Amino acid sequence: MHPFDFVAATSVADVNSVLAQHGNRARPLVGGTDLLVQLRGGRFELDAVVDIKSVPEANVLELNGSLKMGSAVPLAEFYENQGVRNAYPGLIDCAELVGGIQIQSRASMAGNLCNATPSGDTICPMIVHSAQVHITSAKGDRTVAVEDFCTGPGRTVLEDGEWVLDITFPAPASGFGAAYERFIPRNEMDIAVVGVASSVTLDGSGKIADARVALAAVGPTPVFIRDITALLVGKEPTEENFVAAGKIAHDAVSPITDMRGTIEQRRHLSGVLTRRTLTKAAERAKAG
Amino acid sequence: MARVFIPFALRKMTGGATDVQVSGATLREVIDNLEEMFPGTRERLVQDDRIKPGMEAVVGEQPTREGLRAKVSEDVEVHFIPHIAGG
Amino acid sequence: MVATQEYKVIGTRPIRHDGLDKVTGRAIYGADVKLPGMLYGAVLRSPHAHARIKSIDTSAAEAMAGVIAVMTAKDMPEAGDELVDLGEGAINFSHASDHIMAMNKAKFKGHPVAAVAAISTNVAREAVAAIKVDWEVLKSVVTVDEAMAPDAPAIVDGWVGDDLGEKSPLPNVGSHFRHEFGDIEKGFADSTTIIEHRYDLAMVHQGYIEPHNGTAIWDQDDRVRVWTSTQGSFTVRTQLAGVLQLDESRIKVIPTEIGGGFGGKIPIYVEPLAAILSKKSGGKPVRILMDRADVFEASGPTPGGWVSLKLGVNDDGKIIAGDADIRFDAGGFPGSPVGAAAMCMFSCYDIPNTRIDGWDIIVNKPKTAAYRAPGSTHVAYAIESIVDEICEKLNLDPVQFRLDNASKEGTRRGDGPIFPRIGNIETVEAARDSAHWNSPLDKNPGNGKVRGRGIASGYWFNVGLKSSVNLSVNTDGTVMLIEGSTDIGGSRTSIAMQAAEVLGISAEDVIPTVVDTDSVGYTDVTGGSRTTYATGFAAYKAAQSLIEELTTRASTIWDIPEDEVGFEDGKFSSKTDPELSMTFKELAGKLNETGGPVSSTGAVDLENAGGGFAVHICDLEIDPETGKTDVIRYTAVQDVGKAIHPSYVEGQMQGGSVQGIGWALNEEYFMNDDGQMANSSYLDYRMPTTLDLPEIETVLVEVPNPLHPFGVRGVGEPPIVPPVAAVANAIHDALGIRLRQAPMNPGRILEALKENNG
Amino acid sequence: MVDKVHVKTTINGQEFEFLVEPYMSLLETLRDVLNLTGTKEGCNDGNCGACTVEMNGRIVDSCCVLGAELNGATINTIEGMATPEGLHPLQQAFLEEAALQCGICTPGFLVSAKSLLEKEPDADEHRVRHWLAGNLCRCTGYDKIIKAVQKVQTSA
Repeated sequence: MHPFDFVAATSVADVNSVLAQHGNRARPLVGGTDLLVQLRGGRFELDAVVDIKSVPEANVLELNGSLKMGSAVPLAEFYENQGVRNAYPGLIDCAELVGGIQIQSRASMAGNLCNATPSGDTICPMIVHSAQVHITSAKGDRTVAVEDFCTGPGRTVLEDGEWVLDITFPAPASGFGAAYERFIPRNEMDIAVVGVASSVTLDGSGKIADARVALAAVGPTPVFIRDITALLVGKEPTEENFVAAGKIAHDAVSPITDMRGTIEQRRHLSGVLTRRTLTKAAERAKAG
Repeated sequence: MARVFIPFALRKMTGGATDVQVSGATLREVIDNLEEMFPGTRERLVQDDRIKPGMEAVVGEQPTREGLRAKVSEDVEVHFIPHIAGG
Repeated sequence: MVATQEYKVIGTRPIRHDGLDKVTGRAIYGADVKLPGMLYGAVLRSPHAHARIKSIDTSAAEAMAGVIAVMTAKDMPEAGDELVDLGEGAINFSHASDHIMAMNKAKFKGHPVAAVAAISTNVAREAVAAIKVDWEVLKSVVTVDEAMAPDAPAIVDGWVGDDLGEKSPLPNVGSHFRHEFGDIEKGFADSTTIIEHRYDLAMVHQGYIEPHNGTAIWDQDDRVRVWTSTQGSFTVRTQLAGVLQLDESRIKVIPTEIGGGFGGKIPIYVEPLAAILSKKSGGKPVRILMDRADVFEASGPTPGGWVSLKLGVNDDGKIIAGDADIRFDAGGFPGSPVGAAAMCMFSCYDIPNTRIDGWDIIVNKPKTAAYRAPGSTHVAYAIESIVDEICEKLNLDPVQFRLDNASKEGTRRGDGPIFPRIGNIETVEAARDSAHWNSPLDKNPGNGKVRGRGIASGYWFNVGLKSSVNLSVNTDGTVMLIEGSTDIGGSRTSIAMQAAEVLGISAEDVIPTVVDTDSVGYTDVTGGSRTTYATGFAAYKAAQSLIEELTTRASTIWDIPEDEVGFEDGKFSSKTDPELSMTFKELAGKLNETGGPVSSTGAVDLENAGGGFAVHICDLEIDPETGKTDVIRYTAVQDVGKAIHPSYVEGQMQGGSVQGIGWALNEEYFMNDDGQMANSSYLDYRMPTTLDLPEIETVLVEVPNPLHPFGVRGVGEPPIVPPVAAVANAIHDALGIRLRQAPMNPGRILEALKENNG
Repeated sequence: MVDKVHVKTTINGQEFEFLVEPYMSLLETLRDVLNLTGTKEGCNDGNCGACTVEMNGRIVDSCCVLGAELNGATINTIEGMATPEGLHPLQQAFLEEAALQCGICTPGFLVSAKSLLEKEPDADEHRVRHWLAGNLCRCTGYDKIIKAVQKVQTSA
């Protein structure tokens, strides 16, 4: 492995300074569960890694109507927070199934997002929660919607020197429900063959006011299917409508065949899991 | 006489016979006598005065641990089978 | 079901002697070896599945700071090009040498081509990355069918395989043999039901958690010391002697604790490289560790391939004809376990007319090695699936059908020999009578999923071979037991227990140690389910000699003739004077006045332990919409001879079953178009986790083995034989589809359901 | 060349101070720098759990942590599980229940299981299996491992 320097940052300015100095030869370190494995595997070389886990702003977990989650908050800390559990069951769905307990102790949703694999389990749930990514750098701050963040396998909108400081989730509207389900052949420790996150917002009459569906592992980036929103808005949350949404997902995705699954299998699962997660999201919407 | 089962690959040498009666008190004698009956068989079974590597001789029901010295009793079956390994 | 003989130690469950070190992290495994002045090795491996080495330039690596030695195949001694018996299998040292480091051509991805010793692992890896190889990439073939095509590229230059006694015209045929008994044509002519199918299996790996490793010193006197985690230190010594062209006596192999093997840690890989690098660095110790991808890509998995089987049954429900064609991919060199597969093919059944063709096919994949009952799982998948199909078609009970057709004493095996006394029928009966088989299964539990139950049988040989044990008596009445069988799963204790039983002392009072090749007599590998049987037998013999000597000592103390001293229940006593009696411990305390230390040796070279049979019952639940399959109940029934330490016998059955379940459902070498394994990590190889399994129930059928004083039979291998077929039959019971390709993963289940529904 | 990192840390209750290469994993640091070889390498990519240690109260795969991150951290490894008074009940249960065969995965399982029992002493079988799913064992089929953990739960 190419030797790199280690910087333990304690402030946003520390991180900015290291990243400004090294450009794309430096990266923030949170869980290390992807970064260190990729470095060891020779995927790319770095001259410095900067540990952001002691940066206070990257460690916030503020539930105050909306939810602000620092980029270094590990999944375990996220899902152990009772307030978060109550408010965002659709995010808990994904936080609890990334890797094993050991991985959840370290890995963060922001890290999962920045790793930008199409199969990332937490990205689609963030999309259907309409989450916003707070990007910072020595040059200033900007905000990007999660669905616009990934640009290709392992590629994101982050420019040299930029990093993710936190992610904000809007307060769940009344009548909002969300769910995530992935298909894996085992029961843990697998990468999603297909993952689907759905959210449904019901209006006072029980009709669908909004619906968002995003799919993992069926394209070069997480796939947010706006056509499903268009189909479902104004309709009843019925099995029939969710089957129709599944059909759209089935046809809209562009998966590949690889060691984890085939094109046909992934299309089929896209339809099944879209129906299932919409159903579960609607149930949660009714209950919540 | 021992009943010697001919490995399939050698059956051309035995005119297609699958098993033949061969005399001999030891495996060595049995193979020598088999060679007299069907020239060419010996070198397919023996190398450096031992059963060929990768092959085992069954005398009776079990692969013998005594090699060519194995005693061969009347009416016993003799087989030559691939060596059994394990994991 | 329980052996009648009464024992004091055998059949109990003492805590294993090495347990404390293993639960505290003190036990030293191969990667834990650290010697003064040690260098760290790294290996350059071929990135191509099949490529000729035009040139290798190591100059940049040699020039790097911290690099002490660099080697290529030119540094490997020239080894003999002939087959040599290894006790457990045979080896061609020229192939072995070329396998360890490619001379002219990489034959699989991961094939070593150069190695470096340096002052740190990181420097060694950077040096390896600086070695330049000019490759001529060749077409690769990774399946049996591709490799057998007439225009397939020849993988092993100059190789001509044997095809039924003739030279094969095909370049990649390792060998082709046939077993034929009875009248196969007539058998099928007389059959009223004939079923024929082909069953394909992917290459799979043993999956042991500890990667291969080796640490070596080659000193200026040409004496080589090697520390490694291996199933057989003596086998390593023989292989090293062949590959390094040294006398065995110049090589000392010091076995460390071993983190799993299952057959995969019988061959050597990095050990000779460490030795040669040590020699080139002036005798400094060199340690080389594989990483996980190396283990998948460049150790010895078990073959993929296919089994085509045709069975004929008559109106009486008897199988009267069986015709099998078995084709295994051997990897980059000839030598798959297709021979053993053929011998197991019909072993559970009494079939008068059989023919078995076996093909060993060279492909551009890692050279295969043994994996728990090597080859038998493949053939069981075929025959147990077809037996299930016959039972379905003829509306016969699958257990009764197995009983009616069971092999037994006197049955002729598919490869010729007659079975001695075996426990097949008892095992099937125990399955029939088990709680699991007699429990109801709700096939439609109402959660959208469906359930099914499958049953399958399996067979493995259980070999004997050579083992040595030394015993010495301490004055406190304990006994030191020195053995050469490396302990992978508690065998120290099961061997010590056999000595303890003879000596009339507790298992804890026999203190076992596994030693190096200089310190005990020759001992074959811990494999072939032989260790508790053969090394246990050696311990039994050594203990008997100890009693003989101690009897003499007692007679000295009591001043009575030896033949008046008896030994029973752990006590020496005079046959004539009831006052004269001493326990083993009491006598041990008096040895110093009787002529000093007492020690003994036991050495054996045993026949096979007689075959072992297993019957497994599997319940599973499937989501028909996704193909997701979960095993929800599983029972392993097995003829274990006599269980010395029942916990570890159960452990073997449970562990083997779970490996088989993984093989059935998800595990595979997924090869990409370039002949490379795409999933060479635990992440994507998908071995079962805790969450993927239910409790594994065990039923121990104890039919004592007449060839062993305590009735021991091997137990480690039969449990991996039935699971693939048991899962296939359960899937059929649940969904009505028959999957004939393993792994039977969710994608394949979905495909089959789709085909079934038109 | 990069500079070594100065680390002050507490391992198994004892303070350590040392220099480590910044790119070295915690696993390598424990094994090669500190000679704590009870923590094992199985995959080096966070998929087998053989290298599990407890770091600041949570279990982690030490192959996915840098040694440099130890600075200021508290680590517990297999070597700290037994005390002068005796074995941890889990260690004893693993011995009694034959919950190990080759033993290479055992340290990782013990460290993981200890953490579970401290956090969730009443975990049911499914939760025990779920918690331990990040630890692979290839010898036992897990059956006796689960039983050993449950034995400690019922005797506690």
